[in-house]
Amino acid sequence: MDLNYSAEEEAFRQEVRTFLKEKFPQDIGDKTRAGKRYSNVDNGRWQAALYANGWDVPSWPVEHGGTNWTPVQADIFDEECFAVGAPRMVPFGTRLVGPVITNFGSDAQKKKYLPAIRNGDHFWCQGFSEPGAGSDLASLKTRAVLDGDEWVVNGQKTWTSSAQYANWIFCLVRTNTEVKNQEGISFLLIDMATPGVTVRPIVLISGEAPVNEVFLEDVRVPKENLVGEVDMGWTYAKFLLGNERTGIAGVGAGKADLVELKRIARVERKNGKPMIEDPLFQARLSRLEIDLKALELTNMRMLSEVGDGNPGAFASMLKIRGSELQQRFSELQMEATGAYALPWQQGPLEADWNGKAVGPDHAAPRAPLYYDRRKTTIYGGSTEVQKNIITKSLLGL
Amino acid sequence: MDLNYSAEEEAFRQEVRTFLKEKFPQDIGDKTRAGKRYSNVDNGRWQAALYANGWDVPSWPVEHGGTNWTPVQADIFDEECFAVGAPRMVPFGTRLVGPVITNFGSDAQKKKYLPAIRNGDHFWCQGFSEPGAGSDLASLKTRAVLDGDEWVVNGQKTWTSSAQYANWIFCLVRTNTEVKNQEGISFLLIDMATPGVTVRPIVLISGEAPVNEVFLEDVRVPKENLVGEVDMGWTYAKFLLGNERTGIAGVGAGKADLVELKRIARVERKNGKPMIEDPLFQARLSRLEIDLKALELTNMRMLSEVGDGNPGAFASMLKIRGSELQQRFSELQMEATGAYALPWQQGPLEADWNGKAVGPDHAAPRAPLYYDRRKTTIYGGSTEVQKNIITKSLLGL
Amino acid sequence: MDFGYSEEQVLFSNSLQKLLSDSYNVDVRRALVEDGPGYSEDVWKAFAEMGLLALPFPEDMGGFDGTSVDTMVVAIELGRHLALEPYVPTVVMAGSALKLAGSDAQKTDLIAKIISGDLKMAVALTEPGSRFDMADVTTRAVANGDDYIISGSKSVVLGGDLADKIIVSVRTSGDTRSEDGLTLFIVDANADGVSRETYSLLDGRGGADIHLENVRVPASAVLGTLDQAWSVMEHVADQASAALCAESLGAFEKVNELTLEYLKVREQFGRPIGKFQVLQHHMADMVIEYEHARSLVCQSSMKADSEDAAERGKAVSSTKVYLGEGGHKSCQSAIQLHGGIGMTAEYELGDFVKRMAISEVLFGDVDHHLVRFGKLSYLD
Amino acid sequence: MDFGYSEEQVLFSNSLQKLLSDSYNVDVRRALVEDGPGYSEDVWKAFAEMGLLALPFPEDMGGFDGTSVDTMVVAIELGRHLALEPYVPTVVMAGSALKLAGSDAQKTDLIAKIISGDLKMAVALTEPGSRFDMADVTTRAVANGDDYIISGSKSVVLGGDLADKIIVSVRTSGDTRSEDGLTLFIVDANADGVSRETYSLLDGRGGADIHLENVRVPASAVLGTLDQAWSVMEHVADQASAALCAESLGAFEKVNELTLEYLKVREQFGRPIGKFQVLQHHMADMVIEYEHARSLVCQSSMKADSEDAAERGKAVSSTKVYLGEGGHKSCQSAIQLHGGIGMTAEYELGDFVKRMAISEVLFGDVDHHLVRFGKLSYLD
Repeated sequence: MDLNYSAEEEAFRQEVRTFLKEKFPQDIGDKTRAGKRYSNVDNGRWQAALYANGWDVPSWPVEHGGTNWTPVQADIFDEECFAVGAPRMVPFGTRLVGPVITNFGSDAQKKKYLPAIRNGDHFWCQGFSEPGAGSDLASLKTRAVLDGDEWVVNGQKTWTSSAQYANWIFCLVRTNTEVKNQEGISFLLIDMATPGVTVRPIVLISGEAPVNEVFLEDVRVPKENLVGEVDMGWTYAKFLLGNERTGIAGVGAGKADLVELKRIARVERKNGKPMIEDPLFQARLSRLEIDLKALELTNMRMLSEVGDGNPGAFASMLKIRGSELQQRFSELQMEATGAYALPWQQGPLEADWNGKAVGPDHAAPRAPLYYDRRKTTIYGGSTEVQKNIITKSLLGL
Repeated sequence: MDLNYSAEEEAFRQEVRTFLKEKFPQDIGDKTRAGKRYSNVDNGRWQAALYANGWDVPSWPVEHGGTNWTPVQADIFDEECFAVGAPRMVPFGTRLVGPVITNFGSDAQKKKYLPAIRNGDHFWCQGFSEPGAGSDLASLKTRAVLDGDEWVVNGQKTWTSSAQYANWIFCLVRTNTEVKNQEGISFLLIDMATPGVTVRPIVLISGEAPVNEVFLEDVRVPKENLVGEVDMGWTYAKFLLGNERTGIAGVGAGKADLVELKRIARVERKNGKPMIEDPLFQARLSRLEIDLKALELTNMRMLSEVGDGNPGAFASMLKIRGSELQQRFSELQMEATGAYALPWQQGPLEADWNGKAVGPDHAAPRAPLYYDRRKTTIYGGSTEVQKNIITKSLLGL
Repeated sequence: MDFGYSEEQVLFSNSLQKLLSDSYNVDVRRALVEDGPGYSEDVWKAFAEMGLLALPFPEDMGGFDGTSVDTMVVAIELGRHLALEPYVPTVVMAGSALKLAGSDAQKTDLIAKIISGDLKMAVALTEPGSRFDMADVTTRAVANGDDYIISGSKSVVLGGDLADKIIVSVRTSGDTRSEDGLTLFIVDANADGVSRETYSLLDGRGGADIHLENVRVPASAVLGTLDQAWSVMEHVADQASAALCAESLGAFEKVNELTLEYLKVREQFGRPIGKFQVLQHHMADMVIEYEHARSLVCQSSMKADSEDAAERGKAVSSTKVYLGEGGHKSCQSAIQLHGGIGMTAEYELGDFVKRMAISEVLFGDVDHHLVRFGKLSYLD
Repeated sequence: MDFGYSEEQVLFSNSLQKLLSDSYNVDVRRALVEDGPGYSEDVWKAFAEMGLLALPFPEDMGGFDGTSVDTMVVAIELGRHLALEPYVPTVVMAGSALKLAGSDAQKTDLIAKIISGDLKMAVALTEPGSRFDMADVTTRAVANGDDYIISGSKSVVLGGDLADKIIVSVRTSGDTRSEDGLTLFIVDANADGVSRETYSLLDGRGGADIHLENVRVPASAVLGTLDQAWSVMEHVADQASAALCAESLGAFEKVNELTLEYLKVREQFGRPIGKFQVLQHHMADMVIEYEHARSLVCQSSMKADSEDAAERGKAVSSTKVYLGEGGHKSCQSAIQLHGGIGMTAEYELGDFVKRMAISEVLFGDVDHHLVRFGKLSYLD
């Protein structure tokens, strides 16, 4: 047993740090620390920096640009990125549809889509959820019917992150209604510029509109845009959803949250002393830091034991705990800020805003972040769904 | 809206206090405060004092000795009894089988059993639960078959409180196997001296053996010992279980618990100061006291609105919260006692023990009480069963 | 013992409910917040006509001699309907400050205007660095002839955006954080030297930070006794807390209604999600929290008029703690039980959740009141 | 990074598991507690033969130069099997005190006897009024010629009932509650003036209160530096805590095994109760707690040997807090999921639950370690 990183791993960490110091746009890090929102351009600049270093698609096969990192390396990379305030990479191209195409796509698809993901020509979004198909994804109703050489798609997707910026969407569509729910689904790539595709942003309780409804009305999609085999889309979707090994727990993000929380708690004062010295607050902070450490170590255990035992249920545990911690961090940050978390200030969150915010600098992002984080236990398989997975796959109940 | 007691109610409280001061055996109160166990004689002395005052069976019809108290009066009576350290009355005769007999029993049964409950000749226990029928009580298997003028009973009861002291037991028995579970059950009164009745105490994790297994082997019971109609026992059992209005929440007991907790927290010291001044401990204590107040007021709301709305679900809420509070009180008492709660000292809990206990006076009862209280969320309809009741009857889900 | 409303209370509760149901819907409310003045002058006038603005005032001044239980009945409906009007700052807070400490002249002058709906007020008790410690006052007044010159800043003043007059706590003697040496002044919101940063709070109601720079007020602007405002400030804050908790209770009721309804209509895996036992029990927990919170809200409103500061403080702090924790947790459950739809701004759930957040934090969060309860209960 | 056992660890873990499975069952264990000496001398001798008692000691003294991770591997099995033997007080606690502070003579004399199984020891660090503050020492030693005369009482000493020698913390200078001025003495348990109140703890293991009345010891009984024992005491307590947490983890694993098994076999309402979603999710929570506790136990054992008191203290306090809360809650869930059967003494669940309660409280409860973690983390 040795919970320390190996010399090679430490060297890799150093390499990442150097890269970040030299190539990560500092102004983006400033935005992160100030709780401001990124522009889509920010994400593009960051991805370009990664691309230039060959680190934009680490999980892909080496021949397509992957890095062959170990899970521990991938985790170190994640952690260091969060430490400097790098935005979480938009995952839809690089982490989600990319691996599906490398694994199940045709040569033509690989040639067309993979480079475009990397050079930023294609910006993807994910069309899975529907108004009636959330936790019960397999009940989705969007239909694709073959008409000559084209699929004609009709239906509605929802909770589609980044659809307002994306020019491509990968969709689960029903291609067969005669079979059981899971068996009649296909995986289809759709150009967002196709007539019949409409995007409507959904404003959330955080004040942001990071997700959208995507309406598909007689959208004609070339036959060759279907990935793999017809009616086999559920398999690819499961591969995609289970493909994530790193980042589930959000340890890197949690550490950045902790830094911000402690900063706030040293600035805010209570009874004439820094908030961080208040017994009740400090106890909650300590618990949170301890829980984060438990999560970090458990994540490391999973990484160092990948392929061993039941990673599915392990991933569910990390998702459950990681999402709860994200919520608790935002909650405690808001609590530390006191009454100044109550004014609803969207302006100061915008990058180009240059007015004066009410209250201390850290106040404006607190409530929006708190409300935004409520989604973490809902999306990507809700806490309840994850516990059902643990129940079945690990406990055998 | 007026949350104060009326003048009549205050006068009644005074009357109860005077009675308790004059008639309640002080040595029993001392035992309560010291966390010692009662002997069965103690319970008898207390019941005799109540009997002499005509307060032993308040919930019965007046012609059989009842007092016609309002729910609020009954609650005041309970609270005052707990305040002086009176033992919770053994309920099986006075509160459980008594009302069943007054409501559904024959004249002969009333004449035979009711006076015997009051004068202490009959000491009852309740034979409901079985090894395979706990939460799912209706699945009970103890059989009673009519043979001439006698029911022949075979089966096993469990978790039978006080069976080691009782000379009568009221049982649910299956008299018909051809119908649905609930429909083939009868309510039978059995003399414990009948051949074939065997009692085996069950030692609990508290170190006590307050409950028993009761084995029934070819027990011959006179036909006239069946209450009401054959196969209608489930109805009487539901009446019996739903008959309790006061005492579900355990507010009186909670107040006594709070007094003891505060006493311990003033005696125990931490960092050179009384434990009660420790910020983390005090916060937990405050929460507990606030929750007790919320329970008390909610209990009063139920009492003042009895018969109105949905008392069934209301009673379930009070049971859930009341039992959790009982557990938290014992937990915090144990926590306040620190390492001296760890020695397992059964001796000092016995009334006749006169050795020296390890640690402070309040130490010995702490762990046994903590473990004993785990039962409160299990028996009388577990928390899970109560939430199912709320789900169905109040929420309509 | 009686937890029910009186006949009168039932009457004005019903009238208010009808008024708000008729006046407000989600679109009207949001338009008032986003494009309008942040409240409805028509509704405010209707409050005046219904006598709601007169509720707690003495009969000889045109009031109804009502209690905090009466204002609780109003506040519950305000919360249920997410009403934006500054009832708590004007009627409950400024109202009680005037009743408790006002001179006859001040009462005569101001109460009539409040009752007629012509005067909105706010009470400013906290400062940018004071967190929830109302004794931590650095705003200072210096005597200057017969006048006082006031300088300082007050933070997150509920209704401070709309107020015509603001009652401000000011240090006139003593050390920072001392309960002695505090004085209340009635300051005209448009006086020279007064500036306001106004904003919407999370729930759409207005608030403001108030900056006072050499604001000159006459001696007659002192409310109550010089240097001795602490007990009045505490009482006003307790009454405000009791009223905000009542608002929160009204919102809580709606949160539970919306969630229960959603559990019944939303289907996943071929059945209503309310058929899943885990979700059922979460919903049951929310109902249990609500019922116990309701009991405490009744109690704190009963005690809010009490002169016994310890008894009143314990009751109010209990409710702040209980509703702060139980309501907070229930709001989180409500969003979780809704899933994605609960995250959308279009759906109304979030508005109720945010209303409850205001009541949770203003005048002291859970930790603040937990410590206060402990001090009042366990320190001899 | 590697969370696995080494080949050697797998080997002695398996041997120990076999030994304990063969030696102990619930009846044997209970007979030892109720009628016997509170432990099995045969098992203790077998530990000696397997080399477990030699594990942490230097090779040149006949030991295996093992780490706290090695003793963790042992402790997990002790917890899984509810072994009664005083491994933690003798090998972990007295062993580390000797290693950290013992003179060559003390080491030569005592370590060999521990390794051979001929000497049991205990370390007494707390007093009746000190709660978990090890600096709060009122037991005093006065120099008397070349000797010291010790008087005072030590409380709830794990293994104090069986110990042949007891290492006692004593105030030799400084004020009560000062970390300076503390000295460790090795006291013979049968020396004149030593009396013991012995008892079983909740889980059946033995403990004692130790009373010293004018106990005369030679200067050679001083362990380490006079007046400077604090850092050794802290280190010993951290190692003890790490080992007790490992025991607790072993017991936790069994609690979960028993509960999961019961969910599968117990039927109510015509199906295994494990089919009810609410119970499933409670069980899932227990498993999640266990897995995270396991990660922390690994870490605190890794760090328990560290000379960096802050790093070590944070790791150990983290585990005490996490396992103290998560384990506690899981034990409550386990009893609840079992229903009545979980309340019975006959069923073994309660024994595991009580074992975990010992680890939760000894050497500091959750609050104690929460505050300690905060001090080490946030105070500059």
